[in-house]
Amino acid sequence: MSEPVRREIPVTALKAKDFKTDQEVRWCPGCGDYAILAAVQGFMPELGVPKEDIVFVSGIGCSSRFPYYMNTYGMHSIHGRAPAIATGLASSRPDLSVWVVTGDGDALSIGGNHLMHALRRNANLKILLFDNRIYGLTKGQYSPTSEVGKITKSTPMGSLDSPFNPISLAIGAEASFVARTLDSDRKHLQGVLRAAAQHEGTALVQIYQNCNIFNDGAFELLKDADTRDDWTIRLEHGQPIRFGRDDVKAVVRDPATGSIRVEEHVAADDPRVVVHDAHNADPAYAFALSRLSGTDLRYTPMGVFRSVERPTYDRLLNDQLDQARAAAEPDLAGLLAGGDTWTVYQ
Amino acid sequence: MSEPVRREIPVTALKAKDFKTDQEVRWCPGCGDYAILAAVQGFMPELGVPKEDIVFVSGIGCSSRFPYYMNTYGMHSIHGRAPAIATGLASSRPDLSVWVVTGDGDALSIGGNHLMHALRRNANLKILLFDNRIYGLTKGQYSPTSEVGKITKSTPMGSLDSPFNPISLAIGAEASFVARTLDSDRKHLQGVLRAAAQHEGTALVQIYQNCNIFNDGAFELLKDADTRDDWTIRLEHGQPIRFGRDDVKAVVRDPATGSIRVEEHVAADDPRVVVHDAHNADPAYAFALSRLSGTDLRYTPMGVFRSVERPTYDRLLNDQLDQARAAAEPDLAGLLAGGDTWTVYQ
Amino acid sequence: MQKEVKRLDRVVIRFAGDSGDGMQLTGDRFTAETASFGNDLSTLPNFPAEIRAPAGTVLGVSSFQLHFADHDIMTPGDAPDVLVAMNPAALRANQGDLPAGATVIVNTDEFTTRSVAKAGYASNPLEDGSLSQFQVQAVPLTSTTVRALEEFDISKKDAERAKNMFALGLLSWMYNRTTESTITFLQEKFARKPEIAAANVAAFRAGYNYGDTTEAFAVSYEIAPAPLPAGTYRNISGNPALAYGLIAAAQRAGLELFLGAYPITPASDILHELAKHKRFGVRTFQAEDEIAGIGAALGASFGGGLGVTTSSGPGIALKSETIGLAVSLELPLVICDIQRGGPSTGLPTKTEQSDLLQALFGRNGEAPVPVVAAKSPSDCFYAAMEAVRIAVTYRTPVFLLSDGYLANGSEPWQVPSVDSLPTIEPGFIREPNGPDGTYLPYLRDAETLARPWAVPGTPGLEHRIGGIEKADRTGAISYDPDNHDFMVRTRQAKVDGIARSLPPLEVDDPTGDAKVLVLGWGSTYGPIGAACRRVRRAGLSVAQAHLRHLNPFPDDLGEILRRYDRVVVPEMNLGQLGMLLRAKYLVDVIGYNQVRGLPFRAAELAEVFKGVITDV
Amino acid sequence: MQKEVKRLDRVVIRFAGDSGDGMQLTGDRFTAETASFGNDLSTLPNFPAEIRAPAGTVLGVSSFQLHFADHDIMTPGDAPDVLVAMNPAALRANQGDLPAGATVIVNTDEFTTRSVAKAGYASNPLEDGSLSQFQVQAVPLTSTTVRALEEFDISKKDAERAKNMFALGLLSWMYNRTTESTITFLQEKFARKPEIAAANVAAFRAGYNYGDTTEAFAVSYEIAPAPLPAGTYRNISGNPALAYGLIAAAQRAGLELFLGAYPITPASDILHELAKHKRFGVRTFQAEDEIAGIGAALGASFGGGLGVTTSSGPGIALKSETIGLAVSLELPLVICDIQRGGPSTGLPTKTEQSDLLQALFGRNGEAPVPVVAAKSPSDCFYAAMEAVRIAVTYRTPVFLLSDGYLANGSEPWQVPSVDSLPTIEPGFIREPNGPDGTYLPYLRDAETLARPWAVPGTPGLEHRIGGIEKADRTGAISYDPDNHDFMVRTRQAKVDGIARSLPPLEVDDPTGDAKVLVLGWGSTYGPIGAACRRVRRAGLSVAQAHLRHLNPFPDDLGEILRRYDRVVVPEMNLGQLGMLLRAKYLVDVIGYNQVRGLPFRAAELAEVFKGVITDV
Ligand SMILES: Cc1ncc(C[n+]2csc(CCOP(=O)(O)OP(=O)(O)O)c2C)c(N)n1
Ligand SMILES: Cc1ncc(C[n+]2csc(CCOP(=O)(O)OP(=O)(O)O)c2C)c(N)n1
Ligand code: SF4
Ligand code: SF4
Ligand SMILES: [Mg+2]
Ligand SMILES: [Mg+2]
Repeated sequence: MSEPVRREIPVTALKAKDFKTDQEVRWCPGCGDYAILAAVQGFMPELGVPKEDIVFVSGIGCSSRFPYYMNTYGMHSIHGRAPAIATGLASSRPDLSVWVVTGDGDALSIGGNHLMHALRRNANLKILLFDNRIYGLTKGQYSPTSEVGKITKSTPMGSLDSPFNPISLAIGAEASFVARTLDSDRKHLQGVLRAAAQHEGTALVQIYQNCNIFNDGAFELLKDADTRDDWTIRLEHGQPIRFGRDDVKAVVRDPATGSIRVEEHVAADDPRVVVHDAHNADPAYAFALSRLSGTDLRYTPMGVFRSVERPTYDRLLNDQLDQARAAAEPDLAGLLAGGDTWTVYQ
Repeated sequence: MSEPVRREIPVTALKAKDFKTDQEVRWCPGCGDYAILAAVQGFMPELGVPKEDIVFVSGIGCSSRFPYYMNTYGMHSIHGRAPAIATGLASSRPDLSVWVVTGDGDALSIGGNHLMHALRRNANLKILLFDNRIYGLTKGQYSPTSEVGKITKSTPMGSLDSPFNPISLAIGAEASFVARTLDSDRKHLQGVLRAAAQHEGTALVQIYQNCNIFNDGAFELLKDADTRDDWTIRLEHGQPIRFGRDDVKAVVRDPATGSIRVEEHVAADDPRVVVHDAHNADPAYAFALSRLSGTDLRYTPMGVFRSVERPTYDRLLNDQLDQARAAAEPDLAGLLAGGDTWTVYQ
Repeated sequence: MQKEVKRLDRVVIRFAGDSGDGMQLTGDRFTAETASFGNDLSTLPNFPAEIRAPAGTVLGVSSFQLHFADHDIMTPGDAPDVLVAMNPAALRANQGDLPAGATVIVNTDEFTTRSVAKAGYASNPLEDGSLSQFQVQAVPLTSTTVRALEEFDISKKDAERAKNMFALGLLSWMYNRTTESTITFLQEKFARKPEIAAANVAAFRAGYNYGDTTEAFAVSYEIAPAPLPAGTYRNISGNPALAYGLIAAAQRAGLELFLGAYPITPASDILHELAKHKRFGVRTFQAEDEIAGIGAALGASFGGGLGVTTSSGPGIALKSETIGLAVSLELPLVICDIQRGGPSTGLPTKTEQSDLLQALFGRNGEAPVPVVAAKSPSDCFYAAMEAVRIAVTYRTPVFLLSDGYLANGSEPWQVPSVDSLPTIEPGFIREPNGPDGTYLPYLRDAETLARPWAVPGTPGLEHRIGGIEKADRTGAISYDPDNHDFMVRTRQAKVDGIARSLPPLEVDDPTGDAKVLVLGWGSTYGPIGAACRRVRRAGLSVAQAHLRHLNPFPDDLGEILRRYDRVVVPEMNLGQLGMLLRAKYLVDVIGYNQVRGLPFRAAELAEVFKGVITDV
Repeated sequence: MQKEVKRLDRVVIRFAGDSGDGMQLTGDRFTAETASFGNDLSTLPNFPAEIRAPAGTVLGVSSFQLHFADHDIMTPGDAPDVLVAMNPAALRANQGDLPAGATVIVNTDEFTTRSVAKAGYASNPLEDGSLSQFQVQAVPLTSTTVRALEEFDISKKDAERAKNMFALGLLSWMYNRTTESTITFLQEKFARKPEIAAANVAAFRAGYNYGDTTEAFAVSYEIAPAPLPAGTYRNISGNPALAYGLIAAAQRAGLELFLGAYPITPASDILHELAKHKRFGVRTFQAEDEIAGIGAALGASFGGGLGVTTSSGPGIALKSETIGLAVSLELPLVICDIQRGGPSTGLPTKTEQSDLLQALFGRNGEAPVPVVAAKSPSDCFYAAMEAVRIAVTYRTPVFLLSDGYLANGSEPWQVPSVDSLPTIEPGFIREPNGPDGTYLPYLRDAETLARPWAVPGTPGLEHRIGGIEKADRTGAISYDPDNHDFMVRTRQAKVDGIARSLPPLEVDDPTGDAKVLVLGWGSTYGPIGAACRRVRRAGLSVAQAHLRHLNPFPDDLGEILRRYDRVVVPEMNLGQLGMLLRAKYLVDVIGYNQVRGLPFRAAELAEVFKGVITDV
């Protein structure tokens, strides 16, 4: 393994612009990816990690061009495989900060299996899933997050298959950290990035992202000043889940069935109001939260659904190496001559 | 499409032995697969479908040899791909009864993505997942359902990654039918097969199966007469979930947190006891049930976790074909000469 | 003002502008007008990989080239006679392709200092004399259009957008095209926005009149219709032609088509096209990935359908393992590879022929798969039918190779009558074929070596198949060494035997005295053919042959190769067909290879051929 | 009783029994005894695909063949001189391989009417005279063992199980093997069950004594040690040798090895072996599938590790797309393909060489990958080191081909001293290499054309790479036609240039007058070599050469091929190397091909070679 010379400049001196590259950004004008890029570049200095210790790995898709625009190490790999590639990198180089950028097609269609396994494995990866509910790069086919009945080039009579709820799916796959945020809400986005970065293990961040060419306005309900407060459920750990204008709406638990749902006009002291617990060991809680919203986005929880501690794959793996080394020094000659040997003399 | 001549013999006359083939069964003596095979062959006549309309498709693994032993149409395909192949078959031939046989490696490791997508798509497939928590055919490496720390040939210092809970995973993937049963409990197994067969859509049945060569006794806790009643939670729709000797244990809901858990010595009339509702539209309920057991099998729910109605992919697809045909007859000449044409005269 | 009309025999026009300028649409419309006028034609679109590359940059330039003539032509033309440049970047990106004397129509409105700089020019090319070898027609396209649309109640942006229709009108005047079809088209396209429709029609007309009235445009041109065989024609590009070929073949076989596909450039349009034709019993399944796409198609074939999967290079690589399964199962399956620049993600929007060896060898074990290639956009139709014939008759997966150039390029196609299309016999088996009423799924047809196809639902023929080696006849699992050797050779013999069903290879050797044969495959047909014509016009003899079948080769190929002193094999790869020919026939073929993501230029090929001929 | 001792120069013994009879262990022990005695040897295990195939059936038979000699030998032997058959099925499955006069030691206890029938015999072969051409030694192995163990406190089943040790004891007596190592081995193996250990030792001794005292065994044999070069030896099979080679190469390069793999027969044991050696900085990652396995390995290489992935045919097919990415990224990566019978699932436990063309061409686009093959079990060590050298030096994925026969077969290996192993220089770049302190990730080394390897964590060298075509030097995305052509040719030139680092091909032509060259690759080395010896012993001349490098070929190969009147290329496929040679050198090589899932028999090859030689 290389032992690179550490750079002298103090890391704190980094600015957002240090993370820009000389590459012309090639998304469509108005694409939500721009906002995410700016938010991520703005957040990076806070990470407190030297640029050279950061790696962005992506698959293929509009979103997956992301690494070209980050002045860190980066790999624009192949469709769906970024979580696998990043797992190899992160588990052999636990000193790095490894980020994956992917899309709803990249992560959930062709790459679904790698994502799922990355989540259960829990290597130290931060996965940013740009969910525009469409295949952007290939010009507008429906994706595994598109709503049923979606009319696209490949589904002229409407799509037939129920979409995934990426949050539910991730929780079902034993994810230790799952969050959702929005391209246009820079502050919220950066807050979620912060939480993800602090989490040790695989963090999945679903970012609703507008594709203004092929699926424009998909998340308008959560963006439009007239509607967003009515439909966005902000999750904050330790806080009662209240929202809407004047916080009149709340997520309440039905004491009879135990299920949770949204109610309007909930009294301030209603004991049924759920207090958000992102650290709840039982994933059933976060799962229930994830079911509050359907594809119509009505009542969409935003923020960190779940963040629990679990040993990370990279750490466990490197511990085994240390343990093995502690038991005995590597001895190549001994290895080669191991087992039954015999000697032939001249 | 072929229009085969229908057979004259009444279907009801079929016996278990009609489903046996002349192939020598080649599992290790004592393997749990034998019991499953017998149970399936015993169940088939009940299905009320002529043999020639039944297809078994499998991947690769010990379990995936299953089709050779069923005197129906069958395909022993390649590792992990059976759900995809079966989807093509089921959605182009909705008249058939299509069954998938797979293993924990086949379905959840290499084939995880196809499984997940089959579940959300909901074509009319019955997927039998023989879960022995090990790779049998390749001689004993750990699988995605093996408990953490498992020592196998590929993990001499113990496995590192948290396993999937296949029931949780399936529910996270929008499954419309999910159940669990046990190789050695023929009656229960057949009951679950019955429910799966009756379900329209993709049904996932996890079958705990003993691999007596590489993971012997993995499910002993649920089989041993001394322990099984203590640890098995039988799920029956509409019934309070009580179990244990004299039904003293029960699954209760904590009115404060809404979460469910097992309690011992629960009074017969305790209102906190959960009444099983497999048809609950909210998957959060079935998900919570799936979390009652960990890999140690203590308090393992068995039976149908979830069974809800949802349009099936094959039906929707064929409806679109009908709709298109109803709008206009197929006209090949018209298709070829469609769009702008011009004529050149002699 | 009475203007001069000049006759020409052929013209190559290239429309170029920003991705957002609607150049593809403009080109399509000009093509439609030209087609209905009766010229022979050939087109070549060219667009950036980005959905909307940054406006005003060279990378964002999208272009459409059209070659049309009063005689039959084979390529979209090496170099444009006329370039329409909607902005400085479009000029800069295409300038290098222009021969001296070419006409350049530039939209002067866009030549601001900023735009000129953004395109990477140091100074304004309209002013610095750098275009002196061209005939520059400076037209303020944007402002003239906006002025022409003043009375319409549309936004300035919409008015500016109509400048492509203005340009189209101008060119329509220049080349005496008919205008009705474009007017109808615009009215239909914008049926829901009548104001926009009217504005676009007005812009189109304004452009036409601009040509008619402006002094700068002193001459218009007439290109007489080409004397094509009588019949009904349409213009068609390769992807829809391929889709139609599949549908037609399925219909003529009485099979329902099942497409399992995952979107990928440049193959996605086949999925899009087939998705429209459900009434033909076509099921399209957008799978979670390429492996599921081919898997589902194979499942459908097992069920008695016609399984098809479409992709491009990287997706085909993913299908490798399942193709091997299909070889072992011996079920019909058509695998369409619309090739693009490789390796890896490569050049997704560019053309290349570099998947031939992948098609032949890209899977484990001895797993022979027949390979068929299309040679022109409309030929994709017939190539698809041939692929289906082989797949169904021989119960085998078949590769159908097309490429980015064929996929997007277009040419007139004489629409065949349905009755003239061959029928295909699936020959499902319905009765036991073995002793004592048993079914032997691997009992072969003596002539084709095909195994029977027994479909679920057929009583008495229940059977199991799989990817483990199977015993001859019974299909039961067999580890027997001799059986394995036999089955490996039998599968090979089955594929080799397809050659017996092929017509002799056509060799075009008009003078009969050629010493040099040019042999190609796939989309190089046009440029090679055009180059051979040039060579012949120069008084030299050259023979041309083109392979539809890459595996197996036609039986007479070896004999044909040996007839010539030299065999030249031009390919858009590093010599893949060349390798196969050398290996099989031990003939020292001469490869001419370019891997530039673009079709060959006929002129360049002609020079190469001449070089070889004079060298003999 | 003083018994006769006969000298032999070589013997081939085959142990055969039910899968549960412990034949592999028995064979391993006999091999260990033989190795430590100093004979040269070669082994060939053979087992059913099932984990535990049905007891007593021919399908369930597992066998182990050992060839040992007082001189150096090259194969496990064509046919056994001695067969130990633990039951009727074992006899039936192997009988056909026996030459007349062979010795057959049968376990008579198992020849019950039922077992005889189950094995598929119509009548008891011990009684119906059908074994008359063999020397049958009928021994009631089971009952004698049980009787010998009466005093032990173990179950009847355990006692019966020890019959393999009885058989081993008997054979050890017959061939005057040393017994200590087996006794020590048994004591260690059953350390936790001392009673079982003692019983097995007792059974082993009882077998030895049985030979010593029973009249039927009148003769024992002595095979003198082979005069091998001085040194320390161990017996090794291909998979561990390959694993050691990777570890050694990583150590000699100062790199940490990362294996990303998914289990598959016959490659899994490399994963198992490497998993044991974490102290060497070896990380093993059992991935969710083959694609993740290679992806993770590539990720590790990007991080400055030595990425390795192991699989067999079907798994390699799945890796195709990612191999293409590795070609484009130009990062070191070793892809080990332990070939098995194909196509598709094929014959998982059998050997074959049919993935050569997949290794060369199994991915989209022009994506050249160097290919290295091992020729014998111990050679897997050196082949692995060579693969790593190429991967690291040239920054490229490299194929390392082994097969089922090498993986499981074994032979003595002279353990090399660590210092004698070559070192490998990863040459990480640590400073900017471009103008103004920039980093040019595709600026190439003038000699190797390798690009620099800048590892995350190195300040100032931050850069981005990907699978889209890259501009020369800068690595930025480029759609430029000429750049693409250049890069395609450069990647090819880089791989071709590896030939400059290769030693001349060794040709073994002892008399110097051979007219026929036999050229092979991979695991056919042993049988071809043995066959050539036979040919020479018969007084004919033949030259032999064997390729370690299949891509690129050594520079002198063409010249060597042309030196001979005939070139014979034996392969366990339908002629894959043959095709490559014909294509590249236009030499009409003669293929000798078998696809039986088994290694060639030397005798058969010798006849083929003689035929060609006398035909010249
Ligand atoms: C193996 C392979 N299959 C298909 C493609 C084509 N392809 C590229 S991106 C993409 C989907 C993009 O959708 P998404 O991941 O949602 O990203 P977006 O463009 O919307 O950001 C597809 C199908 C490919 N590049 N490689
Ligand atoms: C592409 C491919 N990769 C790997 C294998 C090897 N393989 C066969 S079965 C199997 C796993 C078997 O485990 P599981 O699915 O749990 O089935 P079981 O044998 O336990 O019933 C593996 C890794 C294969 N046949 N094909
Ligand atoms: S196609 Fe959509 S996702 Fe892609 S760059 Fe354009 S706007 Fe963004
Ligand atoms: S290895 Fe295990 S799962 Fe496979 S047949 Fe044997 S007992 Fe059954
Ligand atoms: Mg998307
Ligand atoms: Mg298993």
